[in-house]
Amino acid sequence: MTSDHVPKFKIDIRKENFDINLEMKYLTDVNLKVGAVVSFVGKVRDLSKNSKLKFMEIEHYPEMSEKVLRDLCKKATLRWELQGISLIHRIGKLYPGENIVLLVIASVHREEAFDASLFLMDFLKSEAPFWKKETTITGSIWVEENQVDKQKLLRWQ
Amino acid sequence: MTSDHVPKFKIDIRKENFDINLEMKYLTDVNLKVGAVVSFVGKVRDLSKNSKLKFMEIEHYPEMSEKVLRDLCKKATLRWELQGISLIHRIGKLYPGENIVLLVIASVHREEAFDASLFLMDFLKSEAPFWKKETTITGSIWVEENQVDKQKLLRWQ
Amino acid sequence: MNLLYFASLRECIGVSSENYITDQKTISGLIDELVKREPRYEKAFKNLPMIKVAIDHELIADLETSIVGVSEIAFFPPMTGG
Amino acid sequence: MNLLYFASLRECIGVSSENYITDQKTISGLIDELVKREPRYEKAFKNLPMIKVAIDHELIADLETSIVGVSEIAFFPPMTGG
Repeated sequence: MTSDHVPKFKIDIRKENFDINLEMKYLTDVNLKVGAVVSFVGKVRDLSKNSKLKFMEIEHYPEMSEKVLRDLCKKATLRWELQGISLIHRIGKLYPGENIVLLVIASVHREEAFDASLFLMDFLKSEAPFWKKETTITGSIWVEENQVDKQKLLRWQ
Repeated sequence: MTSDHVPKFKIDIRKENFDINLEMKYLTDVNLKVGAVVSFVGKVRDLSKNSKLKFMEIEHYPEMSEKVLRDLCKKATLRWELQGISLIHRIGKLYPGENIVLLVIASVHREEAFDASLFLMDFLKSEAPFWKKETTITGSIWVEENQVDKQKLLRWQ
Repeated sequence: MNLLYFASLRECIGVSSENYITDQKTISGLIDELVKREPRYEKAFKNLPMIKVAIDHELIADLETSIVGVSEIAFFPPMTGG
Repeated sequence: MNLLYFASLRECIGVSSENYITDQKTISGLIDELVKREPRYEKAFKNLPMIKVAIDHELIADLETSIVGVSEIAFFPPMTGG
């Protein structure tokens, strides 16, 4: 703890599920400056009436996805004073109710962690090379770009 | 799951620590509509150079604090479409690095959960009858009202 | 009625609650009466704009609020939870 | 250079990557050439404004960006992660 400005970093793209407690421990252990930890978990949801979604497959561009996530996290640490970020994105076959993504951000005050979490999720959705394909009882279809998500980037200009 | 509008609720004021995994499980089990879970953990921090903070004591007004938290959660569910809220506030003696408060909000889309989390933490800080007293190596002092926190309420008008 | 004091007010007044009978009709009348009672009350209510009041577990903003028939009045400094 | 295709583009073209030699100097020239190659490319690049391009792992916005000397070009639909 020689400086406020050496935030901890962890980026992981993997098939396995995550444990939010582990990531929080990683970010807060030893660092008594952390007063706020905001986490976001994105899950496979099924909004259809009769559980039509069978599973989801997530594909990514390995040589690029980790780099993009790392760059986004760096941007966040330049914009806000953060104590640490842990970001895990799962790939492969995931079933309804399963976790897709975990973002944990630690900071001194809550405002920075909330803002940085929103910022990272907005850009992750629109700039990180991951693609979702949903398989329902009637077939498979690639998830389409969410226009609302795209417009959310404007608030960070 | 007969309706979108029966959010799960849990309010707990207690001495014991919490397990974020348990609260997430409570909010997301069975409910496949949940696509986003935002959590906030507030911790006892020590920003002094030489670890001057020995411990913190949190006092509350039992007959009122649970009611205020419940009313705030209700307001949040009227303002945003949420799938559930779990809110745990610890009381008693807490040491640097220990958890103070946990808020977990589940929703279909991430925006609602983020906004409702910010809203609830803003109002909890200014309207829920809890008080913190810090004991450092030089004595004990009641934590003073944070003017910045007070002004944050204006954004929800 | 029951008067409750929390945090720094409780420490200043020296008790966390007390039964109290008054003819006062409003919070401000009650506070004036308490302040004249003993120096510890005068000290506790010195910075009046900072003091929060709850009547029967409901925060009130106006010191002219009636206290007729209420059963519990709590006085405390600004909240600092979370 | 190495051409990479992801998600719906990969399925449409039928391969995830291929080595490709071209005299084209820009992304738009390369796409024109691919489209003329076979119907599966034509189909893949049909909705051109929706297609994202990364050169050597860097997203590019301008289809007139030079591809001279680059080693990897990836084509894919809008991202839907998170």
